[in-house]
Amino acid sequence: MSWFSLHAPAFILGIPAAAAALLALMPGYRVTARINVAASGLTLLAALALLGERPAPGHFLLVDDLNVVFVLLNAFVGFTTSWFSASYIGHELETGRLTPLYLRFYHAMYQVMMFGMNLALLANNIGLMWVAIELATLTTVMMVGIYRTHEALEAAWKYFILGSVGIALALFGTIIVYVVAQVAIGPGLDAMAWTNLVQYGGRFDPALLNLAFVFLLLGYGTKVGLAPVHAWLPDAHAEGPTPISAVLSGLLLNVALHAVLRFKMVMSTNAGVLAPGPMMITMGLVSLIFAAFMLYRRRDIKRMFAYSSIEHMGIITFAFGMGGPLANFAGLLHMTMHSLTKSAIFFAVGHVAQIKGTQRIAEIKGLTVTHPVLGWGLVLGVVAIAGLPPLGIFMSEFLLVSSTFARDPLLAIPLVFGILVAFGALLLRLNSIAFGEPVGSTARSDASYVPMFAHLALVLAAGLYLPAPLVEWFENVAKVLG
Amino acid sequence: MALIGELVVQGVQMTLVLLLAPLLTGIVRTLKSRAIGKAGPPPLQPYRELLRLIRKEPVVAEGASWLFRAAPYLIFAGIWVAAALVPTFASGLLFSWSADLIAIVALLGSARFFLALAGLDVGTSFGGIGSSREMMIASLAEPATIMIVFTIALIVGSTQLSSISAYTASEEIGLRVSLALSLVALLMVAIAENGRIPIDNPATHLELTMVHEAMVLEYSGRHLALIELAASLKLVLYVSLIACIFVPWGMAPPGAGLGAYAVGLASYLGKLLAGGVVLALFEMSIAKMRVFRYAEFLGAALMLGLLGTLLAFVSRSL
Amino acid sequence: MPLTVALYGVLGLAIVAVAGAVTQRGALGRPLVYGLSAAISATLLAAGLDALLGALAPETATLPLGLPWLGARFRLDALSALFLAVVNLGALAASLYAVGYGRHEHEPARVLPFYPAFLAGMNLVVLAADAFTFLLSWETMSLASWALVMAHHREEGNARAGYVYLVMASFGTLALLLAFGLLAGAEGGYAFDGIRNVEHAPAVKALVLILVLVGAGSKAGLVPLHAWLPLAHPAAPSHVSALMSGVMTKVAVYGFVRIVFDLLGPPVWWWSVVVLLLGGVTAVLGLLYALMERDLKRLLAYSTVENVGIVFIGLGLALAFRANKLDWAAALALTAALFHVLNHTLFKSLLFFGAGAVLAATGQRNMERLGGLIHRMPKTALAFLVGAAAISALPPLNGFVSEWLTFQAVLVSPQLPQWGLKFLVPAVGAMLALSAALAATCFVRAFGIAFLGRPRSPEAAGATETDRWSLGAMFAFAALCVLAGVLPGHVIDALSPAVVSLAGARMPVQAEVPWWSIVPIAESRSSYNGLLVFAFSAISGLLAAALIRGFATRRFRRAPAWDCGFPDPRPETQYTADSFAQPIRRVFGTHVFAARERVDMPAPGDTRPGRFRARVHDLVWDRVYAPVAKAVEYGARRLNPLQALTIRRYLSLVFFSLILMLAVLAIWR
Amino acid sequence: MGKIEFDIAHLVAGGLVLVSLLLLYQDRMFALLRFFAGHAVVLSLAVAWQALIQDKPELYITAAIALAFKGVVIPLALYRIVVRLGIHRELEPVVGVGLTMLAGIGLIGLALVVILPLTSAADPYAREDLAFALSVVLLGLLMMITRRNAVSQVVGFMSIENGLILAATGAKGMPLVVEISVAFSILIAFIVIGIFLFRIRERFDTVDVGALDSARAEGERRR
Repeated sequence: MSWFSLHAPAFILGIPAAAAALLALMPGYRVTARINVAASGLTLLAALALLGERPAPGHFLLVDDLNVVFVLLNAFVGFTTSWFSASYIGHELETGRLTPLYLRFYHAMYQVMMFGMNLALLANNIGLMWVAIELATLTTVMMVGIYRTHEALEAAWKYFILGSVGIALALFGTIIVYVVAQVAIGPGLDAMAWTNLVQYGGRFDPALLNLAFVFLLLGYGTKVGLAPVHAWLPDAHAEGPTPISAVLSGLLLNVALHAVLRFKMVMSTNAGVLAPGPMMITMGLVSLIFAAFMLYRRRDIKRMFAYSSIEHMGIITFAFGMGGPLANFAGLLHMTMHSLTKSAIFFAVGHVAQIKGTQRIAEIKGLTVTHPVLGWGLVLGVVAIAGLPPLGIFMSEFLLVSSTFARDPLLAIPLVFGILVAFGALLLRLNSIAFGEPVGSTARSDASYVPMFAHLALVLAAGLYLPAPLVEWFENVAKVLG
Repeated sequence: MALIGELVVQGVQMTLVLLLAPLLTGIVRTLKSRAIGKAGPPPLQPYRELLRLIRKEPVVAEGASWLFRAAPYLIFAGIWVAAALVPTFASGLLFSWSADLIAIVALLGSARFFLALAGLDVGTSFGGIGSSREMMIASLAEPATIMIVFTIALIVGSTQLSSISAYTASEEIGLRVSLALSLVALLMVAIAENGRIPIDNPATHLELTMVHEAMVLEYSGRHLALIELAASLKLVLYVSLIACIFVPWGMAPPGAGLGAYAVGLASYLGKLLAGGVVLALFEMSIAKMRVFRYAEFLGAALMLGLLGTLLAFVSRSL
Repeated sequence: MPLTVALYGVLGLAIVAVAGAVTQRGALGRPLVYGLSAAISATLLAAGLDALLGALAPETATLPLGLPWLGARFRLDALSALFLAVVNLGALAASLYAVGYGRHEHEPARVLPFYPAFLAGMNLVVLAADAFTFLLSWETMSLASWALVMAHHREEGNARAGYVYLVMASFGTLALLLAFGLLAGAEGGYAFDGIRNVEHAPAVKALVLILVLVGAGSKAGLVPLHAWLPLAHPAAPSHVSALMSGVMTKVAVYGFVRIVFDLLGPPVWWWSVVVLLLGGVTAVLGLLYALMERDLKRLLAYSTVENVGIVFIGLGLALAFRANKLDWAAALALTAALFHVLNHTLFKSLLFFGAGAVLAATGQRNMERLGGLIHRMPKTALAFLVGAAAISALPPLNGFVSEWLTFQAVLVSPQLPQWGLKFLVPAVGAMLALSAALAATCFVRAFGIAFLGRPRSPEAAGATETDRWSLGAMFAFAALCVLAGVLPGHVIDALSPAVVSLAGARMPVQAEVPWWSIVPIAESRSSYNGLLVFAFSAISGLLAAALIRGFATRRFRRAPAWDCGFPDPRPETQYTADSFAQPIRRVFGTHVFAARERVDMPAPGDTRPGRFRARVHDLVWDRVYAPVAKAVEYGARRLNPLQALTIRRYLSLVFFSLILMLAVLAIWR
Repeated sequence: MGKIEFDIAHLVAGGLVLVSLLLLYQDRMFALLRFFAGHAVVLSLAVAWQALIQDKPELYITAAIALAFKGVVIPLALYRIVVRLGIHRELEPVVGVGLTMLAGIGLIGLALVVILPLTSAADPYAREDLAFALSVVLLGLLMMITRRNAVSQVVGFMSIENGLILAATGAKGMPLVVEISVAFSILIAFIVIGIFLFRIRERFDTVDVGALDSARAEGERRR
């Protein structure tokens, strides 16, 4: 067991890589879809092994409290999404939106993407992490464009260009960090390792570190989907296949956020720097309020939930920007809950879009009448994402809002304002989607409801009860984040 | 033994107000007619009318419910109890502490509630007009009354009528602006509540100006008799109330002897008569208002009451 | 022990909710869910009464749920016990009522799972003893009731009602959340025990007060935060309306009392000014709104707004007295407020039950389409009449007692040292009096138009009496209305443990007063005996009846209505709800509702019909809510183009953000 | 590092900034491509000089890639695309060239203000190098947002990459990982862009991104 634990990172990276190669070679979507699920499930098992003994950090890989949270979440949502995808994607073939060849490509790319994200999370090297995020981005770009419609291509192109610029900025920031670090640590790989950066961060030149953080925040912030560098996100979510939307919102944003957090940890070891908190708080609030208003006039259901992702990433960034044990805990919890909830919502939306044959909100009405299980599942999801109890996001918003108000009332006002405005928009749309006279097809959906309800059950359970080990672990991470 | 005595006195008062009520109405009517040069009915005419009505078989409109037939008894009971609780010739009666001034006002409210419902029961337009206007008047008159009660309670420190009359009869009261204001306000409220000119004309059956008469339009026979008697009782109640609060002199103190009761009774009859005269003269010398001027009239009463309350603070703190 | 029972009860309700979700389709679901809910409510009622009347020491429990390092804390003290009893009294009656009424439900699947959840949420709120559990329960209560409001989602306007409701609920919860944030501090001391033991800065306390007024006030329906209430309460199925109006607003009052009286520590006198003003304005405006309303259930909902105002007047007075160390007076005012809480639960539930019965029998909520129901539904009419009389504060019913107590508390105001309060309190008293008088008008109108007169529609003409369960629930509450009005001293004594815990003093023990009178301060000051007034009235009425019938005649004759010689058999010629309200509209409407009347009277000889139109505006909506909605709409519209920029422009955004941040860096050094 | 080495490195890096400015100045497509080739050549010089003075022969590879790939292959490919797709030979600037130049100079000023006065601990060459690299990056971004033509945007993007490479090679002892990744990313970037251009070619008459944007089917703009 301990051997397995110690080599878990190798499995976490190796399984997707091998699966990607295998899937690229295999025809027939039914088999490849199952292999995709199996590979994701194995990755999840490997990730679970990280809960046991952890390997010592090496030059390239690192396992610590922080990234285990992310890796586990990644593997779990990756697994459930692949499950959903397996039951979902066949329909796309039937309707002719995808050809078998593209489907093959899709499954291979899915594993490449998982590989990229896991690598980005496990990397102990800022360069390696950058490469991995770039890889994940490029694969998702191709997934977004996979339907080859005007809109899909345009979204992919937008994503590609904006993502590339973002990643260029992030690279510049990374180079600056190296330049600062090599003075203190000495040239070579050591100056790029997280473990060293955090250890020697206090000796770095604060001014350059500030500059680096600006670039990193904007660069990786683009991937996180923070306004005003968010522009790729809504379209990419709206036009890509729904499982990809789920993964984008649930995972890729987190991976990018993980990068920002790592650099924030480095920053916080240095007393001389301009605190990263205010920058993150500002961007978080801007994203929150901006997305809240943008939610109102959305006509496409997936695009709307994409804006909701921007909103929540804003809240999470705000929380980490506030810092302190309570806010960091809230941020971590919020991130976890958001991933689970938002991917559940996208699963539901995927069902809806397949049933109704449209993503236009105006053409989806009265869902609880025609499809009670799906409709109420969506209601539950939206209620959860809107921060209502007894679901998990309520707990994180509770902690965040109350502690912020006690610490800095003026910051809590825009926070509450944004949350409320967004709530109004989501509820408005939920009202028309889930209730009222039904509109559109009443056909049944073939896709599996299990992933959606599994996520929602977890979110519900977390809203009422958090297991003590999880709490302790989150508290440790919160402490590390400072 | 003492209990029985007190019960007797209480019983005497209840009977007294009941018996005097039609007389006061009759006196006012006679005086009014005389003053404008008519012969007018004799003062005892209301008794005859009541007896006649009681003997007659009532005609109940088709479609009237049990409420229509029960309402007269409820109205009568409410007003009679209220009237019985106001000290007339003697204060501190056995049951006087079972309701203070606020409760008396509310009891009148109960009676009004059922009267207004009765007006709506048959489903005629006139009944509706009457109820609607009556409730509008009440919704302004009641707060005005409460403000008057406040003023008095602030000065006296009690809402018990017996305590109030004892206090105003005593020397320490002096002349107070706030009391004067509340007297004026109370008079205005009394006029409105009893449906007298300028608010309502008890003698008219001109449809568009009716209030009280419109509500009871469908009543006849013993039902009408009870309602008329209740209306008379209400007039007596208000005169007694004003007398008890503002001119309590002559009233027998609690547990007094028969002599004191006799003096109290005589002074009470005098006060009733004076009240009747004043009312007749007032009604004679003024014209009826348009319906929507009521609000201004009663609003003025409310403002006077409020002013009285505020002045009571000032004078009290001096 | 009662707390354990209560928590098991809540667990039971949660299980019933799940059972409701599972058995929704079968015929078994309704009796099962409502029967079990009633049984559990009865148990919880007993637990609450046991804790309250037994004057048990506060009981606490901590479950390993909720916030991990805190746990879910519960506490049952006198106040909680009182509200536990009130909540479950309402819940018990509503559940019994629903056993019968639920038969008319078209979509039980949308009601059965949420009803027990709603009950569970309300029970948990009054038991919670830490901020997280409190808000979790609070918002669960909102959410479950929202789902119930959306049960009839296909009816026009209900979607909007649900929307406004949940947004306002969320707004209120966020306000409470901020309040708890301040109370708990940056370290997150969310347990009530901890909050209670910390001395907070005056500014913090003031801010918390405002936030709680917003948070609890919006749930209770204080003007101007009431806008959702008349939309949402009527939209739900009637037994739920009864719960929302009769019970949920009380839970909101509980929230206010718990935080302001218990957690916040000693009050400052000016707090009471705010609370009194809000309460007074709410009381008067609520009724004026109700008087303009045609929809029977909305009328009741607006009347709830009024009653909440009365409760807050009592609470404001209690604050004023407590701030000045007049604990005995504070006890009086608080007793009045809590008494009214109980009363309102009784009669408002009763009235909503009645309105529900009418709705089920006729399919109508619009009073202009009702009429004459006293003939078709005599029992419902009787019960409704008792409720209407009680809510109009008529002696000898219960509504009068609590208003009378409030008046008595108002009369203590000269002893307050602050001049502002000396003047304000009587003015608020006038508002209270006005609202009481308007309440009578309003319920004469409601009962008179809906139940009396002649049927105004075929549905009303064909109505039939409602079922036995519903009638049982109604008459039980009607009886309680009478009982609480006739024997108020017992209620006051029962309330005293809760009052003592909050005001530090209690009213004189009423059980010792002869003849079961109530004496708030001293007998020479004021006293009231509901029993005697009741007996007296009954005796004199019966006496009169006996005399007249015995000595004159007991016969009567039916004939067409007289109507001054112009009887018109058409039901449209009756007075309508609108015409009944016309004098009030004339008097108050011009300013309060910007009411305008337009008369189009054709010249003589012109054959076109004359027209009369009256328009009233909800100024609170127009001035507060509409601008907010417009502002959000404006923001959304102005920001919307950002969705459809060219890539180059998006890059410009990136570029300018970068330049901005670099410039900040450059300047910062 | 001696004074002269430093000066030469300085000179070459400064030259790269200058070429960036000149890129900004162009209003003809082919001139733009020619100057971009020049940009790449200067970059390869800078990288080669770094390879020399840092004694890191692997950097010569980077220099060679820059020279061959960005200096020759890509300009030629873009040239062919422009010719074959019949793209306008004139660039369509959003704001006037003069104003753009002014903004460019302002950006260089900003880059210097941000980096030069602040840095004390880092070694002087890396500092200067970063300042120049930052200028190049900012100028590239400016180019991307002031040109409507997709080809010129691609050129802008690549000049950003050049700036990054300049920064990376200037950083002492930065592991090869980065250089490879940069080259790798450029490669992938180009392939994907090529795919997109190809697809876009199927559906649009021009690769003008603005035209692509205006053809969006997002109903939300039309309310």
